[in-house]
Amino acid sequence: MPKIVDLTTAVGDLVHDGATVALEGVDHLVPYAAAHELVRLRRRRLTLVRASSDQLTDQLVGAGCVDTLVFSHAAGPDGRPPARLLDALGHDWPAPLRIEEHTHPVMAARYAAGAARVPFGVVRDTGTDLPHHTPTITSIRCPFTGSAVTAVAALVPDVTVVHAQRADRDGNVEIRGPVGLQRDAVHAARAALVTVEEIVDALDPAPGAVVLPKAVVTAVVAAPGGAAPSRVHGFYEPDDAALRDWADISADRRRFGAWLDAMAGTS
Amino acid sequence: MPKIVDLTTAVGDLVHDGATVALEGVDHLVPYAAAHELVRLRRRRLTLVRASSDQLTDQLVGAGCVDTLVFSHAAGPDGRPPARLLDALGHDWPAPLRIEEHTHPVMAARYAAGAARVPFGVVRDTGTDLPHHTPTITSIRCPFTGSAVTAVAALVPDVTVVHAQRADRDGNVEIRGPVGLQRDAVHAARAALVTVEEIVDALDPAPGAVVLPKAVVTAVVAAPGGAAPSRVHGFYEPDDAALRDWADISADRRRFGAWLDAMAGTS
Amino acid sequence: MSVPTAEEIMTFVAARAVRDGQVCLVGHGIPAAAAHLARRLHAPAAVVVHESGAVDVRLRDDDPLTDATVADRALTHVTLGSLYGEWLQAGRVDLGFVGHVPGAQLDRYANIGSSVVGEYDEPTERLPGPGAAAEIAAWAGETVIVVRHRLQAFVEQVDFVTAVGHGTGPLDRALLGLRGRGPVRVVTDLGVLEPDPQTAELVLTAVHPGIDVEQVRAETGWDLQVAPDVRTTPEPTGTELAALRTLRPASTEESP
Amino acid sequence: MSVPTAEEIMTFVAARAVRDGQVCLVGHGIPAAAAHLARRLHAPAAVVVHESGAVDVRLRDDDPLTDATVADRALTHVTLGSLYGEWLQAGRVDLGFVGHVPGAQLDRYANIGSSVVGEYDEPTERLPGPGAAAEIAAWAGETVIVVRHRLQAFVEQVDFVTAVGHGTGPLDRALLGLRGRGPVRVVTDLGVLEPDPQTAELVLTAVHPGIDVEQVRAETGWDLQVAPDVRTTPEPTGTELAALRTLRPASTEESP
Repeated sequence: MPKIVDLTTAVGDLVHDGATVALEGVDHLVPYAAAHELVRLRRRRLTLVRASSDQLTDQLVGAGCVDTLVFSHAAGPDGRPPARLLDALGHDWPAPLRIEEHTHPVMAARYAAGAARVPFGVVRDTGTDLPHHTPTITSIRCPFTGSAVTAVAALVPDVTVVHAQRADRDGNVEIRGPVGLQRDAVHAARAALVTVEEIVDALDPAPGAVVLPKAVVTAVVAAPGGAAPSRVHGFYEPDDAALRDWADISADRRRFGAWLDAMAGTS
Repeated sequence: MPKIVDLTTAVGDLVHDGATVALEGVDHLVPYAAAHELVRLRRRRLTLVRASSDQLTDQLVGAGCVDTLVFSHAAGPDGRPPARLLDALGHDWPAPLRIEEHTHPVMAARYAAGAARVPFGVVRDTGTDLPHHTPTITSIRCPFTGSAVTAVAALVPDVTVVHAQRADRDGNVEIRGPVGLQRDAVHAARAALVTVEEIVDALDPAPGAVVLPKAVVTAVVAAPGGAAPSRVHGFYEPDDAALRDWADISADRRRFGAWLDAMAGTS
Repeated sequence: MSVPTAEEIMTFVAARAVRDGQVCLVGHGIPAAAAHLARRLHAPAAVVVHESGAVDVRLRDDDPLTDATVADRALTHVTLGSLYGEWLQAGRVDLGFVGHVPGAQLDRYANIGSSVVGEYDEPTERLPGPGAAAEIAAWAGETVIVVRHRLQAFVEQVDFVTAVGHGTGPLDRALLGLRGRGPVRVVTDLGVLEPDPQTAELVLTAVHPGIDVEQVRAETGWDLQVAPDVRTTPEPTGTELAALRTLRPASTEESP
Repeated sequence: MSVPTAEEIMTFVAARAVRDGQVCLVGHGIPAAAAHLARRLHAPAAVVVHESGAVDVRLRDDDPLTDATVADRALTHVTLGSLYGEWLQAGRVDLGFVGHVPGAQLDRYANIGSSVVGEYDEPTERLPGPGAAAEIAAWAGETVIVVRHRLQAFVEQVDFVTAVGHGTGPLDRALLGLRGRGPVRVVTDLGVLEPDPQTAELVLTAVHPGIDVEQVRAETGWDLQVAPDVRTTPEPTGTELAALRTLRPASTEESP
């Protein structure tokens, strides 16, 4: 596959039914365009990994794409879990949803272990009840000190999808501003799809920018505006009204159905 | 202690006899000025951590500062272990030297575990014979997959010493060019001493530069030329002749003694 | 200038918890506003680290607090792996904030339940989940919790421990191997609670202007102890309020 | 133009091992020169990653190979933790080079002993140690070893296994859980050795110009097998030599 492709080709070729797909980005660089392509292509039985699960997660869950959600926080702008997610959890609509709940730092440690291709990573035990309910985290002993620590299973997505400001024609990618979990999620994955605001002849990275070399990027898609309604540092600010309005669409199965029909019609 | 101090104060206050001291930097940003201050202050019984052990290690070992060396490669410009190191290992001169030998990646993993304050880190087993001879590395089982992996003990130096291009007056530090193990070694340490080429009012980091925030830096010392004869990207190139000439000084206890007397006389 | 909102009072009280020079880890909303307000008022050398990975954010005097200004004024950005590992877990955060989570429970020992109400597998209410609250409460030098004071939320004992505050008493943090002092202050829209030094139980130490102690008791699901010297939160001065409103011109639109 | 030195011949032979598009991990000396020479001659899309952490270094046509040009022409720099974890151990390096270590041993199964000669605790010779050789040999897709061919170094079996090549035969890498093909080529100042596909034992497949097979046998400490179609290394053309000497104008000063 050439590095620079269109969105339908990239999502279609890289994300198969049943795959483990990470879509990362919190408030900034949220890969909405790629997520909507998953909806249009009717991907099913995905394990969706999204630490900060927001409207994007809500849309994929409501559309029936997801059977397992791996997350560490799930909330819309009002601070509450979004309605499609609650409907799936509470009423199996449109399908039952299994969850795997971690903390943000555990998600980061799972990606880091995946990125280094070791089977697990180590964090310190905080006393939270979460490990009693999640099979990918457990207590072990340090072989040197004998102290108890928490082992977390490596997370290796089949595909990680992120959005970035720009890529060059070889497929090297630049992320400016907060980089979140995206760098580690890309390194952890078997394949990485990056949508970008623009493709340029040569990168001219800003101080502090993170560069993802082409060797860790499978496909690049030019998708200007592809993170709206979230923000893209240096390109656009969040569309707060659109983010708030989602609550009304999500609150109602019928209104959500209309959104879904409209989404499918735009392919 | 104020952040910006003179070299004698910084080294004198931060590095005590018997301490574990990491001095990192390979070819680039090697903290020679700080190392020579350790010699002048006659520090003793140090555990010296220096992954790529070169002339700097040779000087500290020859001067009798070190009783344990933690390293992953030890060679001068000719590719062979330097003479003062061999004299200590082979003839206990000027004192016996204990070694702890790892690979570069294991050193990096030990620093990373130290930086996160977990008691150990995990790497994959390469089949090397080294773990049979070193107590800080051992084999364990992954609690999820049952596979054998290698656990490496966290490395938390009492002090890490590095050299950098510049700091601002608050003690934030910028490293340009290759950053090696320095960033992780600073984060891993209980205290960090950074010598710099210059102190400026405000940093203006280059793209790709690494910034060490003041919160991870204990003391900054203005030491222009403080990494010579190694190189400092953007400031000076290596002094190849001086690096080669070291072999002649090191080869002979008497010549080394003269070097040591001259060094002590410059305090 | 109009009178301060409840959210603004909470922001001032939270800001007063910031001491000069501290490394503060903040998320969106009141915690971020409190830390930056503290830098403008009494703690100019506080190092503000955002949960986005923006390290040492120094807003200029006329900067509003937005994602864009935070990103632009950061000394550097780090990955979340570095933020949580090398900063928070490593003990480099002096003061961590845990922000308000709608529906979350807080109990008399300042433990937080933000995953579920009820049984984990059959919850009566599904909540947003932990974020980094467990690690902030575990590893920061001290923690300030910002939360709306409602009877439903202030429970005798959380149904599910998402984040350990003081466990079941004063020895638990040490037994669990946790670092620092844990929650030292709970800032609500009614007042301030602090753990009793002997028992670690939360005690009411201040009420906000216009609130009386009985109102606070009525919204607390355990037999709330009241400090003998319970204070009334001082009103912000006009200068203080102006400083906050430069930071958060639109804050009155949002719920605390 | 003067005739190529032994080091230059080794550099050309090592460069020919680089295929276009491969991610190559290189250290100082012949490996770095070989990878950048390959980019100029036949593999312009090779991604050269230096052990300093400089990723995707694209020297310009008239750049010499120096630490300064490598740093300036890197797409980005990564920490060594990232380089060894996320690149090498994670399997993102297609071709790794192990450079010459004076005094180090290499055995008939391409295992490397660069820590000691003799017993570990009472060595007859202390060598420099591993660097990253163990991980390069374990995790790169394939490995090229560059080494001077001397009887003392080419031993039946290494005294100490610093880095596993093919262990004790063709199944060992899989049994140990190692990735990739391991050492596929050993480039010496006398010729080229490659593992037999059946036995994994190193076999002489080429001799350099002016070297005969008996010279190579005389410097090899085991009964060296010679490929039936043993070749003579082609001399570099004038253009090739000019390209190398632009990269390494001073290379004749250094020992291979």
